[in-house]
Amino acid sequence: MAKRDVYVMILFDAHVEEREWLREVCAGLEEEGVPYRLQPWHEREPSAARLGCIAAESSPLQVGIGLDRYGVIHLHHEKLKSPEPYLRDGWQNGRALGKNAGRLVKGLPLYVHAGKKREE
Amino acid sequence: MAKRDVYVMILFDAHVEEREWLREVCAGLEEEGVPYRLQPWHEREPSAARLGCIAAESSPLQVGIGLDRYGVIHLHHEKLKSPEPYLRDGWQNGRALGKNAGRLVKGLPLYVHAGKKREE
Amino acid sequence: MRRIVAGVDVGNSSTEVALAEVAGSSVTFLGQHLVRTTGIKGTVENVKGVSLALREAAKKAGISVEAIRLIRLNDAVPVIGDLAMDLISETVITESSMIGHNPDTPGGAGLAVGVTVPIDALSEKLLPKEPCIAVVPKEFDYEWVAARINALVENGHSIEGAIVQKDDGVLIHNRLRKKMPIVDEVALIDRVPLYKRAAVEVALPGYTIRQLSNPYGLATLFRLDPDQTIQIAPVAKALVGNRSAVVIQMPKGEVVERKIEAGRIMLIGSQRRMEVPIHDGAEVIMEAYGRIGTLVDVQGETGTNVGGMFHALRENLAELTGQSAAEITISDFLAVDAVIPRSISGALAGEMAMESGVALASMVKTEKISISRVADQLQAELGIAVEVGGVEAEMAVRGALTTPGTRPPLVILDMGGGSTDAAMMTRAGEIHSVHLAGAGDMVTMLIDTELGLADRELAEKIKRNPLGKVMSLFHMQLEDGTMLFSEAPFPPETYGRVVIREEQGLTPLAGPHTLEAVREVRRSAKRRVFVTNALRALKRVIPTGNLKHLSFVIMVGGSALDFEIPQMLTDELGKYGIVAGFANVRGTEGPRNAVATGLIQAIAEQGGSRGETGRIRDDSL
Amino acid sequence: MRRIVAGVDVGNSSTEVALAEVAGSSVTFLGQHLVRTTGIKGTVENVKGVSLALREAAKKAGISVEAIRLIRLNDAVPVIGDLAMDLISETVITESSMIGHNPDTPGGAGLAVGVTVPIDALSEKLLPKEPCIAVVPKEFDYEWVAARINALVENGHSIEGAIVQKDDGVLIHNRLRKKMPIVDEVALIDRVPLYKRAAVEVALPGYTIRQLSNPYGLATLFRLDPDQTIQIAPVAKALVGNRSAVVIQMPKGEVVERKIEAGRIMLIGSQRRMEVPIHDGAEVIMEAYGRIGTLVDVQGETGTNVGGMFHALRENLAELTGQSAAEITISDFLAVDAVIPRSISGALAGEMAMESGVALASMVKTEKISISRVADQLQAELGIAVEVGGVEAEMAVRGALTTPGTRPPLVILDMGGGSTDAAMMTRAGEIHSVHLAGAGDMVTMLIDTELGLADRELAEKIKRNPLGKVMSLFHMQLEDGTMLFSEAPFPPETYGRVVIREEQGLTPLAGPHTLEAVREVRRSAKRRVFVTNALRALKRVIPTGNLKHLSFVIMVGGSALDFEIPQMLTDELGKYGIVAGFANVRGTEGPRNAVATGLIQAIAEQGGSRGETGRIRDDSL
Ligand SMILES: Nc1ncnc2c1ncn2[C@@H]1O[C@H](COP(=O)(O)OP(=O)(O)O)[C@@H](O)[C@H]1O
Ligand SMILES: Nc1ncnc2c1ncn2[C@@H]1O[C@H](COP(=O)(O)OP(=O)(O)O)[C@@H](O)[C@H]1O
Ligand SMILES: [Mg+2]
Ligand SMILES: [Mg+2]
Repeated sequence: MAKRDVYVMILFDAHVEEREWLREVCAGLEEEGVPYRLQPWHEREPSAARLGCIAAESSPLQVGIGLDRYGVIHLHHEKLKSPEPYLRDGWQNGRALGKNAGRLVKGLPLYVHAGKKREE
Repeated sequence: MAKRDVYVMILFDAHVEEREWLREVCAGLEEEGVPYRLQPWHEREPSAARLGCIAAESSPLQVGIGLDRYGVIHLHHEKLKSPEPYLRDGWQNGRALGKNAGRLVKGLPLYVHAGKKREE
Repeated sequence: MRRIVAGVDVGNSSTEVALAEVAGSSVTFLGQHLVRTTGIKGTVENVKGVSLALREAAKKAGISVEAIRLIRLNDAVPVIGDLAMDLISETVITESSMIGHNPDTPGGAGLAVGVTVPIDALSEKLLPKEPCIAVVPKEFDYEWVAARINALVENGHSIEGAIVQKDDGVLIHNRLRKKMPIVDEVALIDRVPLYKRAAVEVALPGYTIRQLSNPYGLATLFRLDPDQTIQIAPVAKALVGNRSAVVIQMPKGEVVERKIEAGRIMLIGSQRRMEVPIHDGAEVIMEAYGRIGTLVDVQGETGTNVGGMFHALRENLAELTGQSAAEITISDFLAVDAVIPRSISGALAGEMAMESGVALASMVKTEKISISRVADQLQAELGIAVEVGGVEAEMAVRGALTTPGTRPPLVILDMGGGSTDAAMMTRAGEIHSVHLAGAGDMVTMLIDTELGLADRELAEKIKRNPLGKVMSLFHMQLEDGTMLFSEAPFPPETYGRVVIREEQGLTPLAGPHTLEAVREVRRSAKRRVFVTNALRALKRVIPTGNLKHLSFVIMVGGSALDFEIPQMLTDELGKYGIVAGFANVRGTEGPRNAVATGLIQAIAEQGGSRGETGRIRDDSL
Repeated sequence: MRRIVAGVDVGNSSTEVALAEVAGSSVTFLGQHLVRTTGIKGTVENVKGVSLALREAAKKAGISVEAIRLIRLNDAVPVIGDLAMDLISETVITESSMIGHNPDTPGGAGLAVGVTVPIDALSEKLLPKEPCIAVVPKEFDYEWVAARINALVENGHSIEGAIVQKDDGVLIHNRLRKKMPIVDEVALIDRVPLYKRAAVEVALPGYTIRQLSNPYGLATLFRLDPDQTIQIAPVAKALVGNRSAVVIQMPKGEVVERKIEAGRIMLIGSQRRMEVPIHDGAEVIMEAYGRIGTLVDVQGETGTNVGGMFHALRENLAELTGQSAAEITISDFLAVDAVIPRSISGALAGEMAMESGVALASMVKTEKISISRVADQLQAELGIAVEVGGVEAEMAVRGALTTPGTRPPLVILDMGGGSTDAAMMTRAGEIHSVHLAGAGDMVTMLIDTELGLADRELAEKIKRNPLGKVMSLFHMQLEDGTMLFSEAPFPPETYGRVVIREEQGLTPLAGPHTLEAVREVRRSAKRRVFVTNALRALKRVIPTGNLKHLSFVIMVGGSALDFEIPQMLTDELGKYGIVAGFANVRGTEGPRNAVATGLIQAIAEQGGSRGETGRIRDDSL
C-alpha cells in the first residue's frame, strides 16, 4: 500500500475550537514517525467513544483516535470490537496519547502512567 | 472480542464440488490453532483474486483466503490493498496454504517452498 | 498396633506435614500439606503454621486431627544465612563532556560538528563564522525552533545539529529544510556546556554510532593532537554501542571508571590464612577458599567496602540469633560476580553503566534452635503427643530414598531459600552432611540487582516463571520463540513489553531489557548459585572428593521445584556420569515432603524393629 | 619537479590504489580506488585489477592514466594461510530409545505412559489390559485416526497418547473425546520400536518437559530399579530443554556422547616441544603455544582427526605455493573452540545436538612471492614506469600515521581476510612486525559452521550486516529492539523470519535460530578471532611484551571496516589504557588505503630528502 494509505485516523467533534488539543495529539504521532489523518465530524455532539470506534474502523492501521468537545480523547483499535477504548485521556496529555497511538502501531511499550488504563 | 469473532475468512466459488480442496485448507488452519469461517460465494464465476480480497476485508484477522472453481487458492491480507495475493497456490497444496494463513496470523515464518511467491 | 502419626518439618520458608497410618513397620501414607512457615523458625509462632498444615493434611486424608496419635517434629539444623552485595567499580563523567543515550526517536541521522549555542542566543550574536550546534531547552516549541533554525540557515548561519531537552527530535527534523542529526530527551540540558566545540552523531535505526565511539574519529573531528586524543579516548570507549551521542570538547572532560576501594577479604582456615582483594573477583576468592582447609572465620578489611559488608552481616546475624556480633563466626560463604546497572554520575541524559560487583552469601552457626519449646506449645494446643527427633539430614535422606530408581550410596541436595544442604549416605548407611551458604534467596537477589529492579517480590516472580513478550494486542512471543494467541486483548500496561507469565496473569517489566536479556540474567543467576554450590557440596560430602565415585544425586527442597534449576544440574552433573534429578518422594510427591516423610519412616522403624537408624556425622557443625 | 605518482597495494582480497602529485617532499593526494584482487596475489592476473583500479582512481582525480609518471607496487609479505575445522564429540542414539524434538504444533499437553501399538493393529488384538500409545504413520488420515481412537476408548481400550508422522497433532487432538499428549512430525516413524513401553510428554507453549528430562521421573514412570535408572539417565539428560518428547524403554537404548578420536597436536618450539590433546580445547592449546618459545612447526598425530586436519592443510598450502608438502612448516596458528550443530545419528525426528569442535587457522612461510613479474607485465601494458618497493609493514605504518591524533610509538593492526598483521613503530622509528593466522575469513567460517549454514557467502553477509526480524507485514524488529516500519509489505519468504539487513534488501535465514542467537554467534566469532589475535599480536610486537607500555593502536584493513569489530577492540584494549580505534587515513579515508598512501609518501621522501626510512625487522620471517 502506498504511503498515503497508511495512517492513523483522528476524528474530532467539529465544534472543537482549541486547535492546540489536536496539535499535541498529532505531534505525538509525528514524533513516533507514524502518519495520521485528521477529520472533523459534524454530527450533533458525538462522544469520544463513538468517534474513536469509527476512526479505528476507517483507519488502515486499525488504530483510531476520537476527541470530543470537552477534550476527552479515546484511543481505539479496530480489533477490540467494543466501545471501550484501549486508552483514554484528557487533552492535557494529548502528546502522550498521540505517542501511544504511534507506539501501538509499532508494537512498542506504551507510556501507561501518563494515560489512564482501560477498565476491563 | 469473543472467540467466535476471531477467524480467517475463507470464500469459495459455490460451484466447487471437491470438498477435499476446502477440507485441506481448513485442516491447515486448524493444525495451527487459528479459527476460520467457510462461506460459499454465489456470483457468476468469481476469481480467486476477487474472493481472496473480499475474504480479507471481511475477516476480523485481516487474513482471507479465496478458492476458485479451478482449485486456485489466493491468500490475501487486508492491508495489502491490491488485488495481488500475498501467496498463491493450487488445491494440491491446500494444507500448506491453510497453515500459512494461520502462520501469517501468528507472525510465524511461512512455508514458502510449498507455495508460490507473490510477484512484486 | 495401628496408629496415625504425623511428621512435621519446619523450615525457614515452608512448613511441611505428612500423615500416615503405621502398623508395626508397615506404613500407609494418608496425606500431606505445605504452608508458609509462620514466624522465624524455632519460635513458638511456628505453631500456628503447623496446626494449619495438620488440619489441611487431615482434611485431605479424610480424618480428624484428633485421630493423630503422635507428632514428630524435625530437629532443625542450627545454621542461619544472610546476603550482601556491593559495587567494586563506578563510572563518573567529569565536566559534562558527553551525552550517550538511546532516545527512541532521535531526529535525522549522520554526524555534525560545531559550537554549542543556545537556540535563543543565536540571532543576538553576529553571524557566526563557525558551525554551530543548537541547544534547545524545553521552553521552546518545536515549530518555533524549526522556524528559527530555518531562518538562521537562510541568513547564512551554519547550524549543523541540535541537542534537545524534550522528545521533539523528529518533529523539529521534519520541519527543517537542511537535514541534521538531533539528539533529544536530554534531561539535564542546562548542564550542557555552552560555546564549546561539540560533535553530534545519530545512527540509522538498528545501527550504532561509528565516529564518536572511535578515538581517531574524535581526533579527526576535533583536530586533536596525540595527547588530547589520549585524554578523550575513554569518552569514545564509553560511547561504544550507543545509537546516538554528543561529545563536547572540554579541557578536563573525561569518563573515569573508578575502582571503589573495596578492600581485602581475610580467609581464616584450619590450615592457613589467605588475603584476597575483592577486586580479583569471585573466582579468585572461591579458589583461595578451596586452599585454606576448613573455614574457621572470614573477615573484611576494616574501613573498606568489604569490611562494611561483613560488619553489616555480623550485625544482622547477631540480631537474628541473639548472640553478640563478636561471637559470630562465619562457617561458610559463597562469592559470586555480579553485573550491576547504575546511573553514571555526571551524565546528562540518565545514562547507565554496567558496574561490576560481588554478591556474598554467608552462614553462621548459632546456639541450638530450641525446637522443644515449639513442641511443648504444640502439644499443649492440640492435646497430641509431640516428640522432637531425627536429625534433619538423616530424615531428608530417608524421605528422598523413597524416590523410584535410587539406592545408596547417594547424595541428596536440599536446595532451600537460605542454604544448600547436602547429605551423603554411604553404602553402609553412614550419613555425612554439609550446609552451604547460598540458595534460592541469593538467586532472587542477583536477579533483583542485575536487572535494577529494587523489588525483591518482582525478582522472585521472575525467578519462578517463564517470560513472554507481548507483540500485539492479541499475540505474545514465548521464550522458545513460539507465539501464543489470546482471545482477549492484552492490557495496555503489558503492550510491547516483556512480561512474567504467572498462572494468575501477566506482570509487565519496565526497563529497557529484552526478553533474551532478562532470561539470560535469570538463568545465569541460577547457574552461578546452584551449579557452583552443587559442585562445592558434592566435593565436600563425598569421602574421596571425586565426583566420578558417585552414582545418584537427588534434589529436594523448594528450589528443586524450579522449572529449570533441576534440569541445569541434570545436565551439568551428567557430565560426570552422575544420575541427577529432582526427587519423587514416595513416587508421587515430587521434590517436596522428604523430611516429613523421613520422620514418619523413622517412627515406623522404631515402632517396628527398633533397628539402628544409622550413625550421624554432620561435618559442618 | 612536480609529477603524478601512484601507490598500488595488491592484497589477497583487495587491490588498492592511491594517486598523488608529488613536488619535492610535498604531496597532494588526488584520488584513490579499491577493487577485488584479480587472481591469486603475486600472479600476473593481478595486472587486470591494478589497471582497472588505476583507471577508476584517475577518473575520480580528473586526470588520464597516461599522466601518471611512476607506479610503486608494494612488496607483499610471503605468508599464506588456511582454515580447518573439526568435530571432537558426536551424539549417537542406540536402539531408537527416544524422540526429543520441538514440532511447532504438537497436540494436547501432559504426560502419558503405555505400550507402543500401531494404530491399525489396535482392534485386531484383544482388548489390551495395558495402556497404549498409538503409533500413526502418514498413510492414516486424521479424521480416521481420531474416530478410531474414540471408538477404541469407548470399547475400553486405554489409549494414553500418540506418536504421529504427519503434522496432524492438533487436528487429531481436537477430535478426541479423551485428551492426551500427541507428538507429531516424527519423520522416521517406521523406526519407532513397537510393543515396547513408552512415555510421551508435551509441555505447554513456552515451557519445557519436566518428567522425561528427570532420571527419577523416568524411573517412576517405568518402575526402574537403580541400575536401569543409571542406564537411562543419559536419555533424560539429552531431553533437557525440549518442549515435547517420547522415551521408549529399550533394553539397550541409550544416548551416547562419543568423543571422537581427535588425537594430539605437537607443538615444536624454539625452547621446547609440547603435546596437547585436542580434547582439552582451544584455551589449553593456545596456552601451551605460549610456553614453547618461537614456533618452529606444528604436527598432528597421524591416524587421528587432527592428523588429518594438518595433513589436509599442508596439502592445500603446498598446492597454493607450489612447494612440496614436506617443506611446508607452520609459522603460526590460532585455535578457537566452536560449537557445531549436527544431526544426531539414530534420531527419529531430525533432532540436532550441539557438538564441540575446534577451528584452526594456520599460516606458512612461502618462497618470496615474485611481485616483480607483476610489475614487469604492468609496465609493459601501461607504458608507465613501475617499481617494487617498500616493505608492507612499513608502508602500512606510514599510511596509518596520517590518521589525526596519532604518533609513534604505535602499533597498527592490519585486519585482513587471511591474516592479522601487526607492526610496531618505536619512538625511534624502528619497525617490528608479525603475521598471525586468523582474521576475517575465520570469522566467516565460524559463523557458517556454528549456524549450520554450509554457505560461506551467506555467512559473509551475516558477518557484515546487522539483523532484523520481520514481525508482521509492515514491521521489523531491529537488533536493538527498535521497530522499523515499512511502507511496502515484506515479501513472504522473509515473513516471521530473522533477516540480514543489507542495503540492497533483506536476506531471510532458514533455520530455527532466534535473532539473539544469530547475533551472539556473530559477535562471539568476532571476539574469539579478533580480540584474541589483537592481544596475541600486541604482546609479540611490543618490545617489553607489556600492553601497558603502549598508547596507540590503529586498525586498518578490510575487517576494520566491520560495523562492530573496531568497537570491540576499542572497548577491550581500552581496559589497558590503550587508545584503540580504526584509522582515518589522511583524515578522510577511514581504515582503507593505508599501504597505498604509505607507498606514495615513501616516494615523496626519497624524491625529497632521500632520508632514512627506518630499519626493518620482521620478526615472523
Ligand atoms: N515453584 C518454585 N520455583 C522456584 N523456586 C521456588 C518454588 N517454590 C519455592 N521456591 C524457592 O524455594 C526456596 C525456599 O525453599 P524451601 O525448601 O521451602 O526452604 P526451607 O527449607 O528453608 O523452608 C525459596 O528461595 C523459594 O524462592
Ligand atoms: N564492510 C566490511 N565489513 C566487515 N568485513 C569486511 C568488510 N569489507 C571487507 N571485510 C572483510 O575484510 C577481509 C578482507 O580484508 P582486506 O584488507 O581486503 O584483505 P587483504 O589485505 O588480504 O586484501 C575479508 O575477510 C572481508 O570479509
Ligand atoms: Mg524523540
Ligand atoms: Mg502439528
